[in-house]
Amino acid sequence: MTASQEPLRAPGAALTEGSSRGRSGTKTSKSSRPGGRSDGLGLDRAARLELHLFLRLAREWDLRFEKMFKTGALTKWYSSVGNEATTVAAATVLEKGDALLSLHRDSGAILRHYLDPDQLFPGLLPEGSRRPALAIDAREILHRLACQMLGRREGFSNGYERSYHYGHIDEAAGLFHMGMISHLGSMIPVAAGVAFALKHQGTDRIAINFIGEGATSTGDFHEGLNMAAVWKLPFILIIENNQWAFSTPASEQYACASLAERGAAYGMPGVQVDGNDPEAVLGVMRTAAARARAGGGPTLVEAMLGRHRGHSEGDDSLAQVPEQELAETRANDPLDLYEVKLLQDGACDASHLQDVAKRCHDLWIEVVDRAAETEEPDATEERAIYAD
Amino acid sequence: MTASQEPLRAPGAALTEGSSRGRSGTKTSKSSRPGGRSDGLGLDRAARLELHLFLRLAREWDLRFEKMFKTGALTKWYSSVGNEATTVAAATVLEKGDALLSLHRDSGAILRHYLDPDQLFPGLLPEGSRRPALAIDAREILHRLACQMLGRREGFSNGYERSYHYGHIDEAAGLFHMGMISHLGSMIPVAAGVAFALKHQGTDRIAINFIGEGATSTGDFHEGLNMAAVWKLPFILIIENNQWAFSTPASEQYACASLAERGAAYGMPGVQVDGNDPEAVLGVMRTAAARARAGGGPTLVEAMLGRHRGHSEGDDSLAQVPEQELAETRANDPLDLYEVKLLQDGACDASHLQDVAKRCHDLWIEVVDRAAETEEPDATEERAIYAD
Amino acid sequence: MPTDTREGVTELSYIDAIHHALGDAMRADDSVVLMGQDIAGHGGAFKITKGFSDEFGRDRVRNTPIAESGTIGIATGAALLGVRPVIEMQFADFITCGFNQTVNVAAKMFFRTERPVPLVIRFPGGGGMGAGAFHSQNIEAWFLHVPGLKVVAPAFVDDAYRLLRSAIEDPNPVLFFEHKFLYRRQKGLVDRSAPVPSRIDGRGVVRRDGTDLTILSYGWMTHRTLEAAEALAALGISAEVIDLPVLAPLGMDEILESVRKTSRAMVVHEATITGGFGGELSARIAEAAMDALDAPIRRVCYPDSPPPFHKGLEAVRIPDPDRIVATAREMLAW
Amino acid sequence: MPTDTREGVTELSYIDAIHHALGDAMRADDSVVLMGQDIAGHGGAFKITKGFSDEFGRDRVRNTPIAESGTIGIATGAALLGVRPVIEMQFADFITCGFNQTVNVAAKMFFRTERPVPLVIRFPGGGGMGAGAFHSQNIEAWFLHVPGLKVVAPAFVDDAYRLLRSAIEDPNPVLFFEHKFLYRRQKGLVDRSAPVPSRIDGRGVVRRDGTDLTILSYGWMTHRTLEAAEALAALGISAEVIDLPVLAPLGMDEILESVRKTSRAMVVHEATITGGFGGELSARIAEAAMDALDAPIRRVCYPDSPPPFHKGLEAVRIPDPDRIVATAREMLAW
Ligand SMILES: Cc1ncc(C[n+]2csc(CCOP(=O)(O)OP(=O)(O)O)c2C)c(N)n1
Ligand SMILES: Cc1ncc(C[n+]2csc(CCOP(=O)(O)OP(=O)(O)O)c2C)c(N)n1
Ligand SMILES: [Mg+2]
Ligand SMILES: [Mg+2]
Repeated sequence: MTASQEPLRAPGAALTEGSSRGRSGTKTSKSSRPGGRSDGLGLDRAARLELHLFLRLAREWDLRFEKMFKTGALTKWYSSVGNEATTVAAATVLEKGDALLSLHRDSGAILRHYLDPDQLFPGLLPEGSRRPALAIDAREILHRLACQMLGRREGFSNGYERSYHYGHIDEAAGLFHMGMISHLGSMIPVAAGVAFALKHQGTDRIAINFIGEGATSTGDFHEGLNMAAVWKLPFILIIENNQWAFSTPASEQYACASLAERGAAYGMPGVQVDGNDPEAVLGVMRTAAARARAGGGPTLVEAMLGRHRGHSEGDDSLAQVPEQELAETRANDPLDLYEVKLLQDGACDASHLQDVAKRCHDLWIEVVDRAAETEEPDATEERAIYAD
Repeated sequence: MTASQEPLRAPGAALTEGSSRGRSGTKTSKSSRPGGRSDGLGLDRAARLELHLFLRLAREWDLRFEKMFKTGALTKWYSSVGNEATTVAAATVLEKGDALLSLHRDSGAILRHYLDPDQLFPGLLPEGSRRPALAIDAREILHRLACQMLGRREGFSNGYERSYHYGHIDEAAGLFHMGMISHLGSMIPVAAGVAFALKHQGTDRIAINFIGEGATSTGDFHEGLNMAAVWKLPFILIIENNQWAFSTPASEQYACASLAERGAAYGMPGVQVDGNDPEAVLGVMRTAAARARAGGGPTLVEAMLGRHRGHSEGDDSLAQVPEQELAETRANDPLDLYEVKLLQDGACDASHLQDVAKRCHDLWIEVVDRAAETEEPDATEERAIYAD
Repeated sequence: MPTDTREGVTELSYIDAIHHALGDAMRADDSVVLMGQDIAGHGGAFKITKGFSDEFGRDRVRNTPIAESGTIGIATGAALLGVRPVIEMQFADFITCGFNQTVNVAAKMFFRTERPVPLVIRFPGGGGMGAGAFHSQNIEAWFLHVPGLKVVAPAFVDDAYRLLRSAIEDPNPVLFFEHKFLYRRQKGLVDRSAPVPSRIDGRGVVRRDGTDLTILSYGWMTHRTLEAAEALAALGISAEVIDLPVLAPLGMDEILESVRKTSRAMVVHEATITGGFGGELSARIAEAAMDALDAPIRRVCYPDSPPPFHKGLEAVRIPDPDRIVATAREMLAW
Repeated sequence: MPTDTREGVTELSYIDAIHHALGDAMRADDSVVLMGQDIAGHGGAFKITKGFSDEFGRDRVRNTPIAESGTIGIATGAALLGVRPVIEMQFADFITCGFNQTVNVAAKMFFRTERPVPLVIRFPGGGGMGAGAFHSQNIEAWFLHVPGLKVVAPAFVDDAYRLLRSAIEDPNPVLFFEHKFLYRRQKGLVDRSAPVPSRIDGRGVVRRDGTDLTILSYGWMTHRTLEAAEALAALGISAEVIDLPVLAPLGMDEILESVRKTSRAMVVHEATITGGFGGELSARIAEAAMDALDAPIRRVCYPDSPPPFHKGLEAVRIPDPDRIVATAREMLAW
């Protein structure tokens, strides 16, 4: 249920009920998933299999790094597992020249926005209404991305910034991607500022940004959204509400019925959506993006998710999540759900799913292995603090 | 109209309609005042005349200082003219041990909370259900207050802080009053913290705080209210929405239909009230205070006001206010309205009103003249930065 | 305000110089956008942007909500795409509400991502007007401890004009400290048609030659130092006065050269002494020119207290020519 | 964590000392309340408060939303009524989001209103672990420039325990900088039953006697300085090492006495050099003891850059014993 003045109901979007707001230990949004009524969205097979490919690609990416963490090859890892349906679908609305500002669980959005699946896996996906790809060398950018995760010199930040804290801007390709700083909430005004520039410069381009439900308590959430609304900026903020912030349940984070209701507090649409359903998210995002491009201003999207992993790998924060909740969360894995749905709908057969999984798995082994062989940063190199 | 989950409708409170939200240049709340239906509140003559006395007392206080500003005896003055109905009525719910945290237009709340009218004007008010007064020497505290306004040594801050930036705490009398720092919004979490202490220490005491509509855009507004709601603090925040922040109209400050709607964004009641009607405000405040004392948590009150003066005296910010709006504002002066109403209801006659006005006027001449004769601060005195 | 006549050299007040620097930059470069509270229409708390919303439109002269953090964040984001935002803090003190955006987002962006952030934040700051604890502070030292920020604090009208133009062209976040006390009191000649450097870079500027001691200062205090130097001259003491219109980045050559010449160094600033920039300057001198020193380096600064409201209480705290003179005499007598 | 045995002297790690100081203070005084992100249940990012919500209840051990400004504001308000809040910043760096509450509300409250604010904010800070630009900063200098705050930065386990107990008793806002690198590496004996001073007050503590030069440091760097002193001793250079467990307020007597004895002063800190506290210390020495100096005062600090992520890039920036030794040798050779 949306608390916005102008309820956003994309055709077929599976909006969860505000009254069944997922809370730790209580009923979560997943249990009230109305099932993926994607018909109204008009997605063809190609579009759906593309969505699926990126869910899988993102999942395997994470699994690869989780493995490395377990073997000690990595010292820190924030998992995106469980967020893929939301992040992939959200980034699917991005076009050339749009801006992506990502957080720590958004590998799905990054991969979706950067990559042309035909470059990576020629012939894997059927022809059809797929998302136009940016003109980027997929292998090259993945290499840099993997180097970035490993802190290598060939990463986007040359080892100066950790994992998802980098920015990568390729004007020629129309790619604008800025990662996070650690201070939660801080990037919301910055993302709104990117949206401001896009509007100010006379384009119809938009900026999207992600935030966890925990970071909605920050002052910057408020200042950024309020200004975005007053200035009618082409901006979409997607709350990845996985019900937990580190070890803190949502019930200790906010007392409102849903975070989507905060849209009304800023005079923008606020919509809650089942974040485990990529097509539902896509529907909501399409409406929000169209609104933003048309000058209608920002939208707040609350995607209801489950907490599949601890805050970061190896901390024991998952221990705070009640077992029952965790079991439900796992039973509602967005990738599993989507695969079942595709099979049920006859969009593909099991061998396609296996093929995709295998290809993604192999791709990451190859990409990450190559990255792992590259040089460490050179500590004798200069790194300027000022632009000149 | 309230956007809260639990609409606060005090008996007889004159709630304005959210849809007729006052905006600069457009219809303001005043034009939709439904008139003071105070019956349900059960105020007797004594209570009403007491309310009126403090409206007048606050008004004359301001007029006195405005005059001094005009003659150059003061270099800066922020006027409370037009805010009295809201501030006086709000402070009327305060009891011994409650906390007042005031801003720059809250002389009405300060005077109401500090003073026992029987001490100042014996016999002026009828017997009846009046607000119990704190055991404070009225003359003495007014002397210090006037010295504070003039920056004198005998002021509450000994000249170290300007006008309403002082704090005055008299534990024996059950008086807790903390003024503002300049940084708008900052005192909201502090006030919530005072409420926290009152609750934590096992009392049923409450804290109230004021804020302009402009300062609702600050991060601290958000962080403070969210935490107050999550922690169910006995806290009431009253927005004095005079439609302008310095020279900036509300339309450039926020885009939501009403600020009261933000209550829902925090999971607390949010109620919009005609801030020119002291009885309506009192009704809303009584409900909010009862709720807070009973452990029900905070309330957000939006009092719709007009902008009667410039931001500070002598700046030309009033020039930004459209003439038509200013005329309407003046036609809805809360003091005038209340006097007319009291006369209409037969609660008093014109001579009482004149008597009150004269006594207040004379009181301030006396008090301020006495303060003006006191010493300037002594620059050779030590002032510690640390408590010891 | 003088009307817009860009020809030749005109006498301007400090505040008009800022007004014109902003206006001229807006005219020269469409990507310059002003943001701040009350800057459109009303023209800001000090009327510096008066008339701009009419001339440049409300798209480029934008009133913001009361949200320093949001505003700096939005400006930083916009700067990433080549917009050149110039933010007016209504008073310098309010930057504390946008501190994180300034020191963590804007300042570190280039080091982290190699993406420039051409952003200027203007700070009407400083005391002397009995404006109390939250409208009088001198807080530049916080930012001088933040790698990636440039910090400007002009004392003179021509510097105010030129450095603001340069700051707007500079591809880095520049914090521009304007002293409110100088706004209407300080006047000077400005050539608005002369080209300005496109980067902010700092070095000491000798504002008065002398031989007996070197006094470093910036902002309002440069003027009090010059007054003191005048008084010292009458006492037969020749003070060299070095003004630091740019505090970061700061080259030390001119300063060290002067100190080597005079053998004595004093720093004067209005900010509170402990942790102020005087410590940094003193340390740099003690490190690089100690052999040349004939007396201890002295600092004449605000004592460690918040600004009091009452003018009399404030006056005894702000460094004045008497204290500078007395300190110089002690140094000469050492 | 060691179990709670309050008798006699026990060996504790730095992190356990903090855990016990908090627990013992909670036991001694009902008005002590802990606030912070994830401190209940989970026990905080570093598990320092593990078990406390069970022992003291969730009323006194309070998870906060992610709202540093709101939390410090609420704590300040509560402190006005005699609650003694101890806030844990999840990482020191996040204080930038609560900067205004710290420097303008809490710090100035007593000066403005003469009402004490007994508040402690704990800062797990510092680098050395490849934690990047936002989890490694050393930002104490900002607060050393704010009148009204007390600032603590213990290097040793016993100081960590005692000073945290004192900080909680002190009626002023105390910022307590804990070094994450020391948490599990540093061990020491603590007497938890010994009485502690009820006020924070600073002076240099000689941690190693020496005659050739004085090296001042604090936090992690005190240990690197002691290592360097060891290496210097092997080279025949006798360094006196002074630790500064309290940075504000700071008495200078012990420092000046040592410098007068050794005639040489060096400051070592992990914070970036420009505007760091080393400048202040150097300036104070240059002001008060210049006559005693046989060499320039030197600072060995982090260069002016944000902390890089990669450990190798970080390692070359953090002062290490080699740099301290090399600098000392230059000073002796001067
Ligand atoms: C301003 C700030 N305060 C505290 C932290 C420490 N911190 C890092 S992640 C985190 C929890 C975030 O929770 P949420 O926003 O829900 O995102 P999630 O990790 O669940 O996706 C916290 C408290 C921070 N990064 N920034
Ligand atoms: C954080 C902060 N930013 C800016 C200001 C400057 N300022 C002082 S009052 C004011 C306008 C306040 O408007 P509002 O909150 O509506 O209160 P009103 O004066 O209308 O009662 C502004 C912008 C401030 N005091 N604090
Ligand atoms: Mg979360
Ligand atoms: Mg207002």
